[in-house]
Amino acid sequence: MNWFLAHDVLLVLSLPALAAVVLAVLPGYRLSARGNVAASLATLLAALALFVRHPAPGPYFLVDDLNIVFIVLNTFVGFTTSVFSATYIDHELQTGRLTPAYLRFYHAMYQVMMFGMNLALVVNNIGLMWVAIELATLATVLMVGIYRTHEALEAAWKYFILASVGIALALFGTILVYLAAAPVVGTGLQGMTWTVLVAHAGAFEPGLLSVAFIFLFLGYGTKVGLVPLHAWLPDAHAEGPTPISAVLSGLLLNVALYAVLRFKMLMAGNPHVIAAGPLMTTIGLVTLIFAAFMLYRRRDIKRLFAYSSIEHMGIIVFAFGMGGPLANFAGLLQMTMHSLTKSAIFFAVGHVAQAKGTQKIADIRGLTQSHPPLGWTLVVGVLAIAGMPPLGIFTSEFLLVSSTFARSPLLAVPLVFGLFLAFAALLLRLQGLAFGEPTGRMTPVGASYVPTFAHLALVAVAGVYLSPELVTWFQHVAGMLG
Amino acid sequence: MHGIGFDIAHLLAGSLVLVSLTMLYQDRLYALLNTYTLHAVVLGLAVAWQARLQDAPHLYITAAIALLFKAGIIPIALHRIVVRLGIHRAIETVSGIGTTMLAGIGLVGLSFAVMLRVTEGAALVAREDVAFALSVVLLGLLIMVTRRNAVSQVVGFMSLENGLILAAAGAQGMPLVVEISVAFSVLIAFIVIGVFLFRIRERFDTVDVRALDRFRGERR
Amino acid sequence: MMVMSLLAGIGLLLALSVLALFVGARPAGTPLVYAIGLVLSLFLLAVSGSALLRAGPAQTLVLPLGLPWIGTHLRLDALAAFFLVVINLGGAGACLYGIGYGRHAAEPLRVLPLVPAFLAGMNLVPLADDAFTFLVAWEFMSLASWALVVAEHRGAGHVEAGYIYLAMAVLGTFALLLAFGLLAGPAGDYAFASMRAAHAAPPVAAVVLGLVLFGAGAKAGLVPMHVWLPRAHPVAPSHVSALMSGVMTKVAIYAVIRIVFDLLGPPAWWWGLVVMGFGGASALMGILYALFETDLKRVLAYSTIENVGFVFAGLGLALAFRADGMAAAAALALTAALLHVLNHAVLKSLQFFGAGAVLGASGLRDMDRMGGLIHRMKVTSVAMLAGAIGLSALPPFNAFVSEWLTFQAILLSPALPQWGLKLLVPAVGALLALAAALAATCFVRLYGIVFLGRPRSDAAAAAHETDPFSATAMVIFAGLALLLGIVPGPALGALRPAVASVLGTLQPAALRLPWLSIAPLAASRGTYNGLLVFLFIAGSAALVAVAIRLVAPGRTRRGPAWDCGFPDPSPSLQYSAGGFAEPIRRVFGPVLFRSRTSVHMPPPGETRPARLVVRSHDVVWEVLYAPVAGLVAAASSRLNVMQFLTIRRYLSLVFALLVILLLVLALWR
Amino acid sequence: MALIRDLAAQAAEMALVVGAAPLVTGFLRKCKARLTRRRGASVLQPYRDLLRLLRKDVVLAENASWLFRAAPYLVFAATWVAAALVPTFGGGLLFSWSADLIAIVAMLGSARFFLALAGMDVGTAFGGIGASREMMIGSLAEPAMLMIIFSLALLAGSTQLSVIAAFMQSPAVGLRVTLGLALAALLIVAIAESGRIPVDNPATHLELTMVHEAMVLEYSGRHLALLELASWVKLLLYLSLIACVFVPWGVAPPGSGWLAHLLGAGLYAGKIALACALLAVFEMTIAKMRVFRVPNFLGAALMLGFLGAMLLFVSRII
Repeated sequence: MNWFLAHDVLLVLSLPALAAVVLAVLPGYRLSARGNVAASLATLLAALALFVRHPAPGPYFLVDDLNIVFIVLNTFVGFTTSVFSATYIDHELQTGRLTPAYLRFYHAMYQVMMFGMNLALVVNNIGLMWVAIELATLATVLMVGIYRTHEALEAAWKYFILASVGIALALFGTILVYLAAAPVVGTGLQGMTWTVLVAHAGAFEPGLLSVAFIFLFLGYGTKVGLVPLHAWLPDAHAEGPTPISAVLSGLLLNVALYAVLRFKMLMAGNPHVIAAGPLMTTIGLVTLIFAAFMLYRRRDIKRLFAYSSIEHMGIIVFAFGMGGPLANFAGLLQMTMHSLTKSAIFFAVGHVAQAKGTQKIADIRGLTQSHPPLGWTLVVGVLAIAGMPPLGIFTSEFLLVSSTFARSPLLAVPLVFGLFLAFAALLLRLQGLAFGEPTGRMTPVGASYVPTFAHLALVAVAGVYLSPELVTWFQHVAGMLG
Repeated sequence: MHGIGFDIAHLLAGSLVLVSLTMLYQDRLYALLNTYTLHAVVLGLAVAWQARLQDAPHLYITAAIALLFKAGIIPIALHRIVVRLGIHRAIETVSGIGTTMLAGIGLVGLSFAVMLRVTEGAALVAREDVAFALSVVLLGLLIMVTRRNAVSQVVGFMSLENGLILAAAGAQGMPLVVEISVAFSVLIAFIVIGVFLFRIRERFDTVDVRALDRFRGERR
Repeated sequence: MMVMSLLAGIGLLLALSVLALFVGARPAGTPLVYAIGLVLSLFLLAVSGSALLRAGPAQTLVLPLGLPWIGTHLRLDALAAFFLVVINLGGAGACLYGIGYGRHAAEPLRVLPLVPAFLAGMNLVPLADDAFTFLVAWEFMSLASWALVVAEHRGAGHVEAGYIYLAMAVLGTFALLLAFGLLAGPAGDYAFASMRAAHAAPPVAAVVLGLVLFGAGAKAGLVPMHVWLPRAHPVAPSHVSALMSGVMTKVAIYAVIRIVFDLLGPPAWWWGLVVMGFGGASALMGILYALFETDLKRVLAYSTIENVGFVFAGLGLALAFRADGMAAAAALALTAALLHVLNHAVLKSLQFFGAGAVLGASGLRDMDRMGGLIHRMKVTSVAMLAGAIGLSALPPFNAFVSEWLTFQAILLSPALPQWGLKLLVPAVGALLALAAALAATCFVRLYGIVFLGRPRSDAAAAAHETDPFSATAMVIFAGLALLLGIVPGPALGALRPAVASVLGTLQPAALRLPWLSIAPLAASRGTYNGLLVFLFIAGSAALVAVAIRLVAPGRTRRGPAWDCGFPDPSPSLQYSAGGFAEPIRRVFGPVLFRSRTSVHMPPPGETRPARLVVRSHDVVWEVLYAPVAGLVAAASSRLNVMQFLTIRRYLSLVFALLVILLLVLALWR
Repeated sequence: MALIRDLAAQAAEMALVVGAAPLVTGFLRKCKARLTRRRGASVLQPYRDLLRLLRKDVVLAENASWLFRAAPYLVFAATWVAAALVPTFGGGLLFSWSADLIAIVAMLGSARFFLALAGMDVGTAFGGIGASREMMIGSLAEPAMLMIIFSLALLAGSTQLSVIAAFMQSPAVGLRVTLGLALAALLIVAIAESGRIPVDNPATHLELTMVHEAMVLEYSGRHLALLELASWVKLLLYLSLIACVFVPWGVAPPGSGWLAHLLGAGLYAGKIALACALLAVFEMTIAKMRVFRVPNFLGAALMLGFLGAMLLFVSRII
């Protein structure tokens, strides 16, 4: 037992890795789907154990208040998505879009992806983190292209190329950080270890760190989906299997965001370095407003919500760019709520697309009439993502907008403009989807509502009540972020 | 550190930039591939020299990868692809060679302006190497965005990545260099296989408006 | 304690909406839910009423919900209690009405769970004592009402109405959010108590005022933020329309009073000017829109805008008086505004109930297809007549009292020292006078076209009386309207603590003279006694009737209509709703609505009928909203190209950004 | 004792306005006839008309509703009460404090409201014409009247008619521009409200021009009698109002003796007679307007009233 607690980090990593191997050889898609769920659940439990007791930071692994947020969120959404995925692929098999052979690959890749993301979150080494994120990216690329349709391959290709360039830029940034660190902390592993880097950040050459941050921001920002680096994101979301869309939006973006945040913390430790805040706020605002405008012309339901993810990433990056306890808190909360809500939306959307046999918004009407539970779930989800109370995102947007307005009113104006534009666009599309004379198939669809409801319930509770422990924790993290 | 060792490192890194500029100048696919082979060879030499300078034997592995994989396997594979796809005739660049070259020289200037000022604290070798590496990275990106052809874009990406390896090798005592170069090799292999598998004949430009009209339903 | 019971009531309402999810589909579910809703509303009404009459210090309660480091602050003072009374009065009426009317809902599950939720949201707003709770309740209220607006989602234009509604509501919420952000300051002190303590600097306060007027004004329906209101209010089920028009707009007025009078600190004199200006413009534009509208429920919605304008004019006056230290006059103006809030809530609920009864009986909303309903809907027609007189602000009904008080407050304003006020106040007075007079025309038109004359369609001819529950609700509200008109004293007395809690000064004592008379400041300035006027008119009418009976015992015969000797059997020859308003349109239309009239006269000898075509424009929409929508559409089309670039171009973007950032860095030091 | 005397004064006032209204109309008609060199009917002719109408049966249109039958009583009662609250020959009416000038105007508004509804009840084209036009006139005349009230109230510090009348008698008044503007506006409003030329012609049944007559077209017998009487009372009301506000001399102050009241009554009769004569001359010299030009006419009143009130607002320093 003690061994487990001491090596819990390893458990979080080894469970998905082992599962990936097992699932790759396991025959029978039902079994492998269950195995996927079981592995995800086990990882979640291990992560919760981590949450209960942080191990001391070692040379390779680091679990602190910041990344435990991400780890728990990651494993939780990973678990719920695996539950959703089990229902989803059932339908895909029936309609013949996927074959059992592909499913084996799919489940293995799912666990590889989880492994990559967990690794990126827990390692105490910027080089390894880079490797892990690359691994997760490659796994998702393969998943996006799994349908083998022309569109899916195209999307995967676009994703692959843009992500590769992003990864290359991030690596260059990582090397530069090392170069900046080496004269101070000495060469070797020391120069890439988080805890060491953060402790000595003040002594690093500020100019080099500035250049490094630009590369890192652009590199990992590509994965976050910041405009104008976002181009892969909508297509990858739209053409891959919906569970992957949920994971992409709910998790992978967060992991990349985590990397950006880590480096921002590093920058914050050095007073002479270029201010990361203005860069992040600017890019955040551009992302928000651009994505808001893009929402209006969307014809594909998954692409619509992919752009909404971009929009939210813009908000979150803006929040962290603003800094300060309130805005950082808002950013963290927004990120958590967005992960939960957006994956819930993708769960619903996946079933909607299966029920109607199409992803075209124009062909989906009157969902609340034809599929009431599904339609209303979508309504609640979209209202939540659009920032309506009493759902969680409202809380974070409330904090963000009001604190921004009090600090720098001129920034709040474009922020509110973007938020409103995005809201109006989402509402416009939502009303078309949910109301009016229903079109298309009316047959009920076998949907698993449990993951969706679980996410939305969490979001709804967070909208009216945040437990003091959570708040203290988030506040501490917000303090860490400076 | 001054002395012949530094001069050779400097020379090799500078040559890499020069070869990058030469690649920028090529408008024939075969010539581009050949130049790239040279690029990889120079990289391999540079990394090997760094291994000797820093007394870091593991860097020899990286150098070997560069020589074998990048200067050997990949160019050959790309040659075959070019032949297979029948696109050996020409590369059309987006803007004229002259403008591209000017932009390239500007980028080299930019990278020196950025780097040399900020790396004063770093060891001299690393300092020069990093500036050259940044030039190579930027030039690689420039190649990517000025070529319409898929293969030449891959070549651009690979030269970009060579710049990264140069920087990594130049950073004294940096861990994980080998792992990173391996990882990148995998990545490149993926890309090359992708180009081959998906029969991306002419360009990465298949994701264009007309194609979407046909397939996506986003524009209907 | 009272806060707790109110909270319990609100909680039960929320529980009721959950219950409605389960029982809503059954036939007995509808009356059950509404009956429970009625009981809960009456309970809340009783609690808030007793809180208002008790008039003690404000009660507060803090719950560990909402924003964690602040918690949910609740506070019940007299102002909140007064608005809670208004809300729950309307809510109780709507529930009573809904017991009968609810059966018209095609899909009860889309309505039933939302009505209690809507009520709960509205009840929570006045209780909220921190910005977060306030906005959550506020937005929850918007959300619930939006869902009700789109409840009949298959109707033409309903979904669009819902869209414009919620979009405007959210825009307004953002404005309020920014206002609270300014009030709270960078430290994020969102509790109202700390906002109250920290007075904003004048420029900041001015921005807050603007934001609040926009945010809450949009919800209240102030011109030019009103565009959603006439679209959304009519398409909801009628008892919900009554709630939205009669009650929800009042919640918005509450927000303005709470923020501007209470939280913002001492006003500058020009605030009153701005608020009054909006009020006057809304009053006139609202009633003109109403006059030119032919959809029955939209007429009522536009009339709401007019009445909100009246309230805002009163609020503006109160601000101006307060800024200049005229405490008694400020109290008078605020009393007038608050009384009008109550009066309009009663009247507009009543009118929407009536419109719902008509809709339920005939399926019609288009006035030009109605007519003669007085013969078939006896109770409804009497109740609607009361409402029509009331909304026309004629004695002896209630709205006259509040408008009379508003005019009396205006008459006190020459004492204000600022020239801007001196010039604007009479202008606003003229606008209000015009609006009041036009309101009479509007409601003559409404009542005359809908209830009088001959039926203009088969549906109208086949209409029948509404159900007893709806009728009871209407009769009660009509009685209330009359009662408030002839005995306004108790209502004014109840307003006393509310006004005092906002302004810190008491109402002028002269407001309640012996013999149930009311007067501003002093009896010598003018008095009004609704009871006596009512008795006089009723008495002399009775006297005349008796006298006539005695001297003129002639028989009464029925015969065909005389009509100057040209009786025509076709009901279409009656004046239409459009025709009735035509003289007014000729006066105001060309300027305010850019209306153009063209006559197509056939050449002599042809038998073709001449055609008169009138084209009007909703100038506010076309000038303020359509261009914005166009810009957004154009911008999104322009940007949409970004979705369809080649990978190379995307890479170019990445490259460009990288180079730009590096350049910035190179030039930075 | 005082109460009884006041009650008596109030009752006398009420009786007076009803009793004298036909006489005033008769006198006005006589003046007009004389001005056109006709002999004209007797000044008592309106009384005879009333009696004739009262004796006749009522013929109701087939689809007339209860509102149609109730309206004459309500219209008459509202007008009557309003008229009874305007001081004629004596100030300090017992019930004057139950309604100020705004309320009096509003009561007339109520009367108009019911009259217009009655016009629309039967569902004929003419009824609609009358109601529509009447409401248009009313909706412009009423704000004008309110502006006049504003002017007066600002001068006198009260909207109470008796206070205004007392103020106008006091030396504090002086000559004021505002008063002139208000008088001009009030004259226009009075003409429009009581349905005189050039706004309406009470003697016509020509469909293009009638307003009041179009609304009462379907009435007969005692109902018509009441409505006619109500319109006459309204005319008298406006004449009394002008007399009381702008020519207040001779109105017996509250609590004065019989003699003062008698004197007041005599002067009142003189004032009304003079006003009738002037009105007759005015009506003879002017042509009926097109209906759609009436708004301009009333708009002028509104502007005048507004200007008057504005001048007071601006000049007043308290």
